Amino acid sequence: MTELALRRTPVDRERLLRLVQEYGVYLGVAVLVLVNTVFTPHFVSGENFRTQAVQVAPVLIVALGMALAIGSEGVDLSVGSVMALSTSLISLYLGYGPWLAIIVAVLGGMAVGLANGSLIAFIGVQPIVATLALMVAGRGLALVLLPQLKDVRDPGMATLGSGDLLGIPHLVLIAAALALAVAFTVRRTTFGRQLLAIGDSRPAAQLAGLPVRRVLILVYVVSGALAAIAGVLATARLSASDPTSLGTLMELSAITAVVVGGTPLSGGRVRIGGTVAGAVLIQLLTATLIKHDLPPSWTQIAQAVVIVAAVCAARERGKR
Amino acid sequence: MTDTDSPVRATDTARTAEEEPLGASRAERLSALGQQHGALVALIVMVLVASLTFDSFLTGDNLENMAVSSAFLAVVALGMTFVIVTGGIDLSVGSLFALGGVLAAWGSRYGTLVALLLPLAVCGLIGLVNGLLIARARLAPFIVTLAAMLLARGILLSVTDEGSTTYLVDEKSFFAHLGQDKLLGIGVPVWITAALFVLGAVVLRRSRFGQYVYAVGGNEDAAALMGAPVARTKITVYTVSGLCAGLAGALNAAWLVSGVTILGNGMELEAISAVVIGGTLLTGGFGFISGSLVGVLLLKVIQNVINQIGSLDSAYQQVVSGAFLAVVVVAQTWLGRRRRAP
Amino acid sequence: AGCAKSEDEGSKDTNTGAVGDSGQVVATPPAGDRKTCTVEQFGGKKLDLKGATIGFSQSEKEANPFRIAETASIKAEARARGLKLLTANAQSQFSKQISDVQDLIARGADLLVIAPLNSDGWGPVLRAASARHIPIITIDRKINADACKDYVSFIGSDFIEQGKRAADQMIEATGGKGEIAILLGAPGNNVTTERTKGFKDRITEKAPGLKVVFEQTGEFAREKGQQVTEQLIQSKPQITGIYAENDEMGLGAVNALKGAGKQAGAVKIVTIDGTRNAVQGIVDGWISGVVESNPRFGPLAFQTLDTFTKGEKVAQDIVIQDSAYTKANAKAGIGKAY
Amino acid sequence: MPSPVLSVTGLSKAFPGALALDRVDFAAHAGEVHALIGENGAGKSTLIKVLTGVYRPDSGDMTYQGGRVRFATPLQAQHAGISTIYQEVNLVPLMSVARNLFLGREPRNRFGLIDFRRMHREAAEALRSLGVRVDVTRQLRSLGVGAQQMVSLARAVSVDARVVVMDEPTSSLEPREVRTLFGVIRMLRERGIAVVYVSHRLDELYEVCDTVTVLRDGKVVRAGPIAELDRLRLVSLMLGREMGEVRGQGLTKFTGEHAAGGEPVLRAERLTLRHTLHGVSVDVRPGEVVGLGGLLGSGRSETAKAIAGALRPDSGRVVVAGTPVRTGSTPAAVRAGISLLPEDRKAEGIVPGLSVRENIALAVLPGLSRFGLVDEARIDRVVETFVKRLRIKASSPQQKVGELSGGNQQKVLLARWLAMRPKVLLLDEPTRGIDVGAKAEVQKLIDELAEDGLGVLMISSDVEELIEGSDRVVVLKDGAVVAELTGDAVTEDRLMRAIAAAGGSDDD
Ligand SMILES: Nc1ncnc2c1ncn2[C@@H]1O[C@H](COP(=O)(O)OP(=O)(O)OP(=O)(O)O)[C@@H](O)[C@H]1O
Ligand SMILES: Nc1ncnc2c1ncn2[C@@H]1O[C@H](COP(=O)(O)OP(=O)(O)OP(=O)(O)O)[C@@H](O)[C@H]1O
Ligand SMILES: [Mg+2]
Ligand SMILES: [Mg+2]
Repeated sequence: MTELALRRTPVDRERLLRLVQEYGVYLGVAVLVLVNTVFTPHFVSGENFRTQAVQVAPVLIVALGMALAIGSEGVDLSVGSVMALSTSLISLYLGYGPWLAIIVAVLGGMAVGLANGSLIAFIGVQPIVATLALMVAGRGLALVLLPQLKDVRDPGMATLGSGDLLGIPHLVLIAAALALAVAFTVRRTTFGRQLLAIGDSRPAAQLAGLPVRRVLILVYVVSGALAAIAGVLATARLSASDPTSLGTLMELSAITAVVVGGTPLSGGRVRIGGTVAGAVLIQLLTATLIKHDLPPSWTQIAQAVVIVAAVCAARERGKR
Repeated sequence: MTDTDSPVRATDTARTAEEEPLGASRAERLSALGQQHGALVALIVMVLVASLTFDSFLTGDNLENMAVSSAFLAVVALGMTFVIVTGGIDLSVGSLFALGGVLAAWGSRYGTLVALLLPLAVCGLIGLVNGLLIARARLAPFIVTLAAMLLARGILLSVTDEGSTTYLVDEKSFFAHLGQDKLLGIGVPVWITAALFVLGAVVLRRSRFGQYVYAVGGNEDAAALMGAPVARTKITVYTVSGLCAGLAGALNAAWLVSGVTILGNGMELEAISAVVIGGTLLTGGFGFISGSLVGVLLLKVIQNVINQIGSLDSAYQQVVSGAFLAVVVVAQTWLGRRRRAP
Repeated sequence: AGCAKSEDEGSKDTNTGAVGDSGQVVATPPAGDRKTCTVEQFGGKKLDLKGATIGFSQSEKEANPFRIAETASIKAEARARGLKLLTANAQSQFSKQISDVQDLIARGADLLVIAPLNSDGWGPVLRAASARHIPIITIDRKINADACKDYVSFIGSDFIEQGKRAADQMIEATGGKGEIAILLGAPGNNVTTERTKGFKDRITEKAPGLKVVFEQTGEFAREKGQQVTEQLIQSKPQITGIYAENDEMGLGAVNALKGAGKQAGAVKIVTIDGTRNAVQGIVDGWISGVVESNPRFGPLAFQTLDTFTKGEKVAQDIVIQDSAYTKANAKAGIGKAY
Repeated sequence: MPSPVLSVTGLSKAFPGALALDRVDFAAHAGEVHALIGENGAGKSTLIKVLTGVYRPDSGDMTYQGGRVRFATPLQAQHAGISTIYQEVNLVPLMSVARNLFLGREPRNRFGLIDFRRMHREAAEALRSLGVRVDVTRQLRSLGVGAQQMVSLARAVSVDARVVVMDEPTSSLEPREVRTLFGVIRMLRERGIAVVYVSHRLDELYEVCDTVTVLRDGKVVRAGPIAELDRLRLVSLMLGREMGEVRGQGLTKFTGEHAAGGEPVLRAERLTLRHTLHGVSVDVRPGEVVGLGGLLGSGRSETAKAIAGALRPDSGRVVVAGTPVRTGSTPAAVRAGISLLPEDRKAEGIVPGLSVRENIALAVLPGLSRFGLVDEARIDRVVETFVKRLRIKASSPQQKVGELSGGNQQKVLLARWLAMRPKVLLLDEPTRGIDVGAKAEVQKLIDELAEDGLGVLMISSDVEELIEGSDRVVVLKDGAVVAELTGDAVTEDRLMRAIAAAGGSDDD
């Protein structure tokens, strides 16, 4: 054992840094799991993993859309409001059956995405302001549609929210499927490649004849749809439509997950695996702090520290 | 020119300002003016419409109220303008504003100096750390200041016993007077704000540091190659933004005579909106201090008008403000784009 | 003072404070024993409420049952009395509420009814109002200022008292033994602080066998309440009771318990507010008790203003008597819950 | 020989995947114009960036004015008296011309505030002395690339410098401005300033330089007086090939005439764009290379961009092979078979964060995909073909394009378009910043493409290239066609006269 360690070549600092940069977020998740395994009672249990997975699912789904927006050198601040809109629409249309309600909700999210995308692609408004405007207006709209919390008592929605398939909750299955789909889209489709090129250098992509507008609009439509799906799932889980508080600050959680996962905010690169890990990291961190009953001030400070540490590890090092 | 074999000749391309093809530069200037003063025009129109529609709008009281309550956001937006002109963003200002207020109220028991210096020191320090992480460790401003926002909230909660303690300012202290007294009928915070804006405008337009701020925002690499102290400039703007937020919080605490713990949520977005409405480009390199002031006032007047209408449901209010923001940025972007066309 | 005439359909007045009365009942001892306020003391002028303009500043969006009922009650009473009412909503932003009230004053409000978002920080508003001798009544939350000088009176519940009564219910439900958790409201909020204080004080005092082992914020929202409870029941499966500082979080906790496959009543839940959903929760057996926080301020507030403007005495602190729902009266009272 | 003002010994600098400088020795003397030459990617720009504090060297010593130094930032180098024009125009587009010129050394009044009136006056003077008359309060971005380059030059020479470094300053200058530049260089030499000059245009080197250092693959292969080396020798040193081989290939690769015929493959008709183009019409037949000549700012780039859909003309049409193309849409133009190699490679051409492979496959991607799914194997084949054919120098197809040298970036862009098999190729300064070897290859490629029946529209500030490469030259002035040279009339003399006449017609 010692001999082996001695014979090993000295660790190449550069390579180690690169590894940390690439896999730091996974490492972070591993460390948190380890710490909890040792210090948190009842942590290693199927029930607990299930809870964490179910809680992280909506955030993750939103983060997937956010990753695309960020990859295109944009950002989507309207996701939280889209969730609210989606929950309002569900309640309004539930009378026609859960499927129709879900379809309407997702269409609603796509409509907001279309508005975002049009402002960004056709008018050239900065993504952060365009989506800020829809963030404000979207929640207002959600409350206009459904002025107060309303219980959702629908067996279909209930199954969606708390049922499972082969022991895996529906929510988790859906989130996993969406993550795979988005990862596949980024890696293997023309749309994915074009999105990255646009995110890296929009003028160059434009002059190379890429359908920049179409791609950008699609990005925000997808992000809107994903946020709406997250809204549907959150509604199903809560068995209530709560347009006031559903999805508040979701945009920040999603951005954090994406960035902590190693996707640079400057666009041109999307890491879906990292995004999943980023979302899980934040979830585990919150869970740890709650389980140990630490005061809210700690939670905020710990989150700040973890975010900075993760981003620091994942950053591209200067070339000097 | 000492060289003789290159007779300098004014050819068609070498045009003096007067010989400029008029259309080009006039259109360019016009839309520059549009972008610069679009918000001002909107403000004037709003004020005109409002004063014709509501008798209670153009009263001294109402104007004074609006001035004082915009003052705090304006100071925050002032710092934000510097940050945005460098192409950055500062999401921590809302939390720093709240933290500044709490610290000022807590510190006011040890005198006005502490009440002012403590929030400035703490918020300035957080701003400095933001700047260091952004400029030296090259982390994205969005994420660094997002973390700072959480951090500041966390500190606020821990100094107020998880938010259960509200520190009060002694009504008779000099510090409280700073927030409440009037000078020539206008509140002291308004005067302070005005002074800061004049100072800020001079610094941004007329100082070398200001030039660096524009250069860093316009093209960071080029600025570095031209010898601009990029890192130092960035660190400075984030520190300034932190200081502004802290100061605004302190003044607000003096005005409210207490360190209210629930302030500042969403203030960063308000400040960003104001700056953008004022014509500053979020991409950096272009913007005005005066525009941000106009942006703040415009937001305030809109809110006031919505209140004057009175019958608007709170949900509709949000729809209206969102739509308004969209209209303004669309108009602005449209003007900006026309100008960018070759 | 006395009992306000309820405007609600078919409700009959009872002075017992029992469930079934949807209007507010004053809980404090008779007028003789407490501080009062008159127009002369306040330094204002008598006026006829009939021709007056009343400004109402609401703190949060009318999106939860409490705020909806509160605003509706004020509006209905103003309409019933034929008064001119100006309204504003601060949408949970304190700075906005300050501007809102100033705007109301600028728009010519003669009297103000304020539902404050926060107890502190009212300096600017009070200065502006007192300069014009505008009487202020605050409802549901108190302002930290001098009654009858800065404002006239406060009408509302005693949050500390609510916490204490919740503790009583918890003690009864759990038999005074076991480990309990608190789902706190939004941090930095006086309601949170006071409901926590009252609850803990009473527990320490009356039931040393009960231990508070977990306190996390659910931010007054159902979803947060559910998420926190899910974490709680895994790390502390032995928990016997959950005190939720509002109904929404309590209902979130119910969701979490259901999701974890617990039986109704396995974990005792006590909440505050008295919304219909929570009372239904008692009927269904998931919730053990709900302390009411009555939002129907309209009748009492306007009656107080009427009395005050006529020049008569009004109490500075008009603490209303909140009823409570338990297994015994839930079924009967559900129709009256808001 | 006096000791050099600036010298380095044993300087090395490695990038991940590339040893850019390998124990380089270099010395610049006062009053000397020192040429630094080498192939694309030889390490010239890297050397300059190390000298001026942009990059930190891995090893090596640097001596400046007799003392050992190491600059940590460009600012330090600047303060020490080394002023630099970097290869890519590096100014701040949103700031005014004057502010760019004076950034960091603005004239200030006694309150420490910037004295704008003085600054504008001095800026205008500085530019006028270089033959550029612009309103110095205009935003820099409203100027063409050439004029921007002149602003960089003005900035570099207006400080009190001991060493002036110029990395390919002429790449976007027109002949008249090149003359002005040479005037400036001679003046600097007379003042005893050391000038380090990088260029791929050999004629220029012989005209202004005294000494030369030749870099190849990061190593110095030759240093000495330029007079001792003839062109052929210089090229063979740069390329690392035998003299005979180089001679056999010749220096310019254009063969001249092409058998162009038939209907025009591209017809641009009366293109009009507010303030820049006034009814420009250009035809290109299959197999024909049409040159687009004119002064800076005459609207050549705009013409090309309007044809390629990157600018939406106010009126006029573009017809490709008889079918009108929707204007103002690059995807439509690309679908119709139009490809544009843009002038500003860094900002509009490459996608720096993506790999060589992705960059080459970028435009052709839909063609290499099925049902929106990318066919990796086909991409690999296409990329391999073009990396070989254009001899793109990269550590692997996975290397980020942003890390390549300028010339190789240009080749990647060419590959991107050739993979599209376009009908019409619009080339805006195709050999700008490309070394002689690569330049010859690119030129040969253009020739071959024309012979294969492609229509080529070529913009070039290099008059020689324009004359030798084009079958026909259309001369623009102020956004309008003023002359067209065909057949035997395509000579340097006639072109210069056409341009000059156009320019002089309304001279004051
Ligand atoms: N930032 C960087 N990261 C990685 N590799 C780099 C970087 N900059 C330059 N290189 C590599 O270093 C080598 C030298 O590049 P350099 O830009 O100095 O060439 P050059 O001689 O200036 O070429 P050109 O004539 O095309 O401008 C090239 O192989 C290039 O790929
Ligand atoms: N020397 C100059 N003086 C003043 N303005 C100039 C000068 N050079 C360019 N411009 C401005 O820049 C604009 C665009 O120039 P640009 O360089 O794109 O033209 P161009 O004909 O395409 O030249 P090139 O092909 O060399 O780039 C012109 O409309 C003109 O207003
Ligand atoms: Mg180079
Ligand atoms: Mg050009």
